[in-house]
Amino acid sequence: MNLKKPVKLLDENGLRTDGRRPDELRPLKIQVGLLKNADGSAYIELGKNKIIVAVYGPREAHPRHVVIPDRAIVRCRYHMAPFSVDERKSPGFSRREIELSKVIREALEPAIFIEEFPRTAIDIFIEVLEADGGTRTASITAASVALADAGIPLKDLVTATAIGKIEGKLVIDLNGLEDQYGEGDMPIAMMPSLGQITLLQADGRFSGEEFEEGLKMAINAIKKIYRVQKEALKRRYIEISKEVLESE
Amino acid sequence: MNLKKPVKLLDENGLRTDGRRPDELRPLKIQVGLLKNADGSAYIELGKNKIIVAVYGPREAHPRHVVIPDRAIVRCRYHMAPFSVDERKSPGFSRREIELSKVIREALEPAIFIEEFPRTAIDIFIEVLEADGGTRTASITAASVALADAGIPLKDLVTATAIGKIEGKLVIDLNGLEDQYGEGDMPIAMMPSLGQITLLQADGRFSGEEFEEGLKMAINAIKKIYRVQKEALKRRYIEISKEVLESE
Amino acid sequence: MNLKKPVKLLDENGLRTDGRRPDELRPLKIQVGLLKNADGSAYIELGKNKIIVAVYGPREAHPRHVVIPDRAIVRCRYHMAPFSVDERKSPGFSRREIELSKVIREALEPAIFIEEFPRTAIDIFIEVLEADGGTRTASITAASVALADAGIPLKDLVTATAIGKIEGKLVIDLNGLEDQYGEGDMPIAMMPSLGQITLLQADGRFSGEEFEEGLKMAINAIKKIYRVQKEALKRRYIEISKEVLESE
Amino acid sequence: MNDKSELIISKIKKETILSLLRKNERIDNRGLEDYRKIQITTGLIGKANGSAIVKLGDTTVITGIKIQIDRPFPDTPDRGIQIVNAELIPLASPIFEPGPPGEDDVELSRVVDRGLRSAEIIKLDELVLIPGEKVWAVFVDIYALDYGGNMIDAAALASVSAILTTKYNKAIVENGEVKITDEQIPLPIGSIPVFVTIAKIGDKLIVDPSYEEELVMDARITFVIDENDNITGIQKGNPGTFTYGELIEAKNIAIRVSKKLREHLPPVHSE
Amino acid sequence: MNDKSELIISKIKKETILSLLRKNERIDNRGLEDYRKIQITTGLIGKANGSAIVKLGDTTVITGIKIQIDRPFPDTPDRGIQIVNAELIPLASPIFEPGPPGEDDVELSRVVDRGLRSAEIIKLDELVLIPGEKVWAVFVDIYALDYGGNMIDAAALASVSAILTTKYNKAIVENGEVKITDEQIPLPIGSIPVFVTIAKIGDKLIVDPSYEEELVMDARITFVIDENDNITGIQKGNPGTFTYGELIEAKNIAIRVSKKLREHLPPVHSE
Amino acid sequence: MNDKSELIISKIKKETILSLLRKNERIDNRGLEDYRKIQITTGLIGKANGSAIVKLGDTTVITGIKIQIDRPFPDTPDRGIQIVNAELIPLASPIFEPGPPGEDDVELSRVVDRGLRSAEIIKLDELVLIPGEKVWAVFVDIYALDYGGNMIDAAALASVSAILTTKYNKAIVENGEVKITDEQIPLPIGSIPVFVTIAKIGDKLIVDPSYEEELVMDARITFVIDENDNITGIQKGNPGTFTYGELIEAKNIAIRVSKKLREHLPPVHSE
Repeated sequence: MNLKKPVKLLDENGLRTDGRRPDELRPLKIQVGLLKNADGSAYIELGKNKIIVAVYGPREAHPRHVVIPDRAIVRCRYHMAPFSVDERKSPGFSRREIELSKVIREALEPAIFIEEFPRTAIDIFIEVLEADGGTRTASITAASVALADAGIPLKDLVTATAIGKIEGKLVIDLNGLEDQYGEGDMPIAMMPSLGQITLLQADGRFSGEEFEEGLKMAINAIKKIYRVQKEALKRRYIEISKEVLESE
Repeated sequence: MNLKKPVKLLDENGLRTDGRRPDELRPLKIQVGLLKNADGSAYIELGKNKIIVAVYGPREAHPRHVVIPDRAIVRCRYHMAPFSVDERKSPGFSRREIELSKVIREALEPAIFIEEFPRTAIDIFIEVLEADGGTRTASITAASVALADAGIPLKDLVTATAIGKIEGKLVIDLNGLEDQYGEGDMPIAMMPSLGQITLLQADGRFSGEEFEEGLKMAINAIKKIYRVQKEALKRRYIEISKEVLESE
Repeated sequence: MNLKKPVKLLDENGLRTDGRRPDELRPLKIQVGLLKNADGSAYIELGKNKIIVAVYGPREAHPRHVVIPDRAIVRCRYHMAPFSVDERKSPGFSRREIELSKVIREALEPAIFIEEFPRTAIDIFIEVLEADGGTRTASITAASVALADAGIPLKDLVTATAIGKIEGKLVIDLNGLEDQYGEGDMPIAMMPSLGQITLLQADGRFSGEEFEEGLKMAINAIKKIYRVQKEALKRRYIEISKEVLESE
Repeated sequence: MNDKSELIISKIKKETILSLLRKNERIDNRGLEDYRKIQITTGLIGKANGSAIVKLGDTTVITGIKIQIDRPFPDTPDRGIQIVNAELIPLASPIFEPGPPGEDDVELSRVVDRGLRSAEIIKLDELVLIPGEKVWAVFVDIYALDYGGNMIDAAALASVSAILTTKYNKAIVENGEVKITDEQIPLPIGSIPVFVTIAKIGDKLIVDPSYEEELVMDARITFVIDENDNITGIQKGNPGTFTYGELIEAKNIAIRVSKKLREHLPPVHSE
Repeated sequence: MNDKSELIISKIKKETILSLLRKNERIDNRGLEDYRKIQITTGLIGKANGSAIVKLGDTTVITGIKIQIDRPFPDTPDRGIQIVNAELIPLASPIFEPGPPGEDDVELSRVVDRGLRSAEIIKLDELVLIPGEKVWAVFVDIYALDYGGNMIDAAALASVSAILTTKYNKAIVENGEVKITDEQIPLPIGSIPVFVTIAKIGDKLIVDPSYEEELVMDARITFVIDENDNITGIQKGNPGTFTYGELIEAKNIAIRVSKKLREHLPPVHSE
Repeated sequence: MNDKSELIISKIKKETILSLLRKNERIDNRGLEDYRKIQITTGLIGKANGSAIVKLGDTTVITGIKIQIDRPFPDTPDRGIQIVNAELIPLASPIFEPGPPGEDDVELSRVVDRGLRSAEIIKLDELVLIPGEKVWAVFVDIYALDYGGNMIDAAALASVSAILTTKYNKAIVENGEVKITDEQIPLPIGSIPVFVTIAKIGDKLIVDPSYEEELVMDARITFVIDENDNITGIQKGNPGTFTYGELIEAKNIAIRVSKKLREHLPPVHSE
């Protein structure tokens, strides 16, 4: 945030270092159900980000003292592979990963009908294979799809992106360079159909007006991502249907 | 103990670096019941030492395997805040803190009627906010008051101080400088009315006679501290009585 | 393995740095039952290696979730004392010690009638007091004797040694120097009477023929070690018998 | 605070809180945008470079600052170091368990750290002695002493107050050698952030939730506000949600309330 | 994988596996010496110096390589550093538990490390920049993504493939200073090991056990084989046993099978 | 040894110990001030600079000493380093649990460390090679092998014996460079401490409690005594108490007994 910028983040045409317009998302690809062991899984590529998510559950919760009698517990483990970043990361959990595991869990839990699965655990495992800005929001986007793939009833998908501020201008979906040298970063997750925001963080500096405008931009972008999520799930259902038909 | 002394610890008038006589305690202040959540609490200032103690219990003991069928278990956690000492201390528990947690617990437990509270736990949490020599003894003095404040029946208060040796002479209640550059340190805790000594440690070098004389000096000083403890508890009871009366 | 050799490991007479022939074991001494608390124990000296093994069990297994309803669990903890090696080792468990604890356990477990002791634990504690090449195999040799001393019914003893390759030639029972500068190391454990191999590892480089020849050499050496194990146990039984007779 | 929701709050009390709120009233008679009583004591800890104890209603928290010379991080050779560490110790509440810092401690540390850092309250680029070699490291250690709700705001108040009143020995560099002088100087201060936490209970937004209110709240959101009404940090917490409208309202409340809260801070470079 | 034996495999399936094996058949129609379908993708991870995802039947594993300048170990001042770290993360299977690496992770790391090291696939003595001061450190990080049996061979295939396709920036030493250039070069490669794991079920030896086969196997043994049919590593696992004859047979199978397995590897210094 | 009190000792045995003590007799026929049989073997561990195995009745403990060059602690640039580490490993008793060192291990390490340090048995100021840069570090590692009571005295005997018989390679400093020579020299020895532990059972004070006596004792106290009958360390343990009179008596016993105990130590600079 406070470092000297090595480059201009917006060029004279208002385009970003990767050629995007301010309100343009990076290329996005979601693949559902690629893991065999997990009850649900998803793989997301957002720009250079590559993240895999597995969901297990609802399943027996242990150790016993974590069991909650009238609902499921949701657990989340966000981890970055050592080779996912520029400088090799130590394989253990950093404080950043511990915080993000918590906020991602809190962003997803509102979408889950946890009261339907008392005394069980729903485990969400996120492994970032390559990181380039926006891993927490891409993880949320992928994880809600994996939850759906696991057959867990959801109030809505959860869809996430980030608003950033570069060269004094609001942009959507910061990449790694923009995240590092920009003036602000505001990740947002929401249940798009319900209009409920489930995650909001920010650092950097935003005026009150920028905050309002940024939120609106994010909500627009989230609608686009939501479509990609739903299409990925549809492809998966067709795939499964075929398998079922073929096996008959 | 073995370091070169930067200063003379006793001046030509037999006074110490902080102006005290050899048998003189540092200014002592005890405040009881200042924490709302704890079942009992105490804050002690002894010279520059500032320590806060919370007592929880008797309460349900868990995990289960620690439960003792015919008495309460007493647990103690002595910790120094990173900013309490000259060089910032790492926030985790050092080996010193682990040992002191044990000896403080063993100094307090003899005063508690643990058989009256089978299958429960009594937890003593000590946080040293500023340290200047004698934190273990000040912690014991404060903790026994906090136990009383928690309404836990005690055989007696436990009162503690240290005998030191500087410039070949016995003194009471070492401060940090004397602790670092003195020739000996002997912390002592006792139940004053019962004449029972519950903690005794020493390092440095004492002759047999010095040991005997030091113990006597300590017992004298402990009587003075004992009065301060009782006065602090009395003030607290008056306070509570007032509150009760006012609320009626 | 890959380091420059400071010395020739085989001299012109085909003798090794410690004067041994290629197929010659180091001096071997096994002492049984020297520990009072352990249910079974053994001390082994193999060359400069000095290792002590204690066996506890079959005994109640806890925590509960490790219990297996139809057999005993076998646990093993191989540890090297900090002073056992040239450079002081940190006292905690290294990754090497964790792996060796596992392979040693898997080398011993096939010899134990674990089905006879459902819901119990058999604990094997190995402390290497001095190490000079071959501690894992010497540990296995000693541990199986300690298991027998504990009165645990065994299908056979487990006996172990290592084949090495120095100056292109196969030798038995590598010492520390040969281990460090040789071209290959292949530890082997077996139940000699049953002809069952329970541990096999290798690193370095062996041809297929060397592998076969090495295995044969190892099996020969293992027979010699097996005799020493049985003699040690016999001495212990005579000792116990005497004690029993004397106590009557 | 994962376990907080499990703690028993009597059904009657819960009902009381909710039905009062429907009338825009709170159980302790506060207005919806009122903070509880705030008491800030600075400079208590002689061995710390700065310190502050904050009482915010029934919540008490202490921050101590230690400053020492350290090697800069390799990727920021020309900046000092700021490290924030917060611990929710079991002394402060039966809901805090012994053991190494958990996710609540880590979140608290990181939220306070980011809020201070975005505002640049400590001008880290002025804390360099020899670039790439020696810089000042500022350790901000936060300990909960009594937990009565709204830890973030109390911790932030304590940390900002401690930073504003910190003194340390000036160092000078002569011929590539660092010399510590006797002169006591304050930290170089940039903009000063104020943290405002708002809880959502039903459809109401309230400022500075007490512990009882936290037990019934759906979600919370913290805004960090600077002197010019800019937002220099946000952290939403708890598995509840906000609508767009609620967020705009919360932001406006936070900016409004931040001005009153700011009055409690000690003057810059005071003792 | 300590717990694996505890996992339930239906009695019928177990019987099926065993009775098929008596006829030298396997439940998935493979021959006894057949590997499952192998699929290797290299170069997926842009921020890694090398990477490979291997699918071996239902097992998926990723290896990423990072290379950076480090200080050599004191006892090997004139050699680069090779560090292998494998993690069986709970994402990959319900039998892997969260928490720090356990003995299975450690065994896997060490077996792969030794197999690579004995073959000298990475010529560590060519990775020295300033002896005793600066060398290249090669980090080989292995993560299980989906566990369907025979982790060792899959992890080794991924690691070897990643190493063979690794590129890093050439560094030159001028006047005792290390300078990183823009030229991308491959790692210096020695001999290339192939890991072949054989399971013993009853009196049968089978190659590349699936997870179901692992649940009924008595013992497993891994041979590491180089281009010249030399053995550069062995690791026996599980509390089962082998006879002398079985080991000779297993060794012969491993050498035989290694040739076919080797064909799947990417060409040296490919991308 | 936290759990020790939970261990079952038969009621009859407990009664026997107590009723014998009333007659000033002990269950193993010792006098109240008698140590159990002591056997000290030094120099067993060839790779250690010093070592000693002590058998004290049914208690067996080993201490090994390693000496190596290290950087001094910043606050003591002109002193060598002494580090004592004791572990009550589960090999030695069913009451010792696996896992990282607990409070009993830590207390034992620290009590032995302080007792050695106060006596200055190792003259640390003579172990400096280059002040502030390089000093000798002496590692004293203590392992329980068989636990039969009175670990402190056994551990201290082993440690003192190992220190007194330690040899290490003399180093010389030439032009600011440290050179290790082949000459083997002993450690510089100051005064030699002896640890005497006394248990209180009922109103009796007994020396060197066995494990069974520990199970019924109320409290224990250890005195560290030097050659001139000075006390160089005290550690009271267990949640029992002593009166002033009992402490004076215990001190006198300790001084008396220390003389006999001292005779078991190896001569200074012996091998």
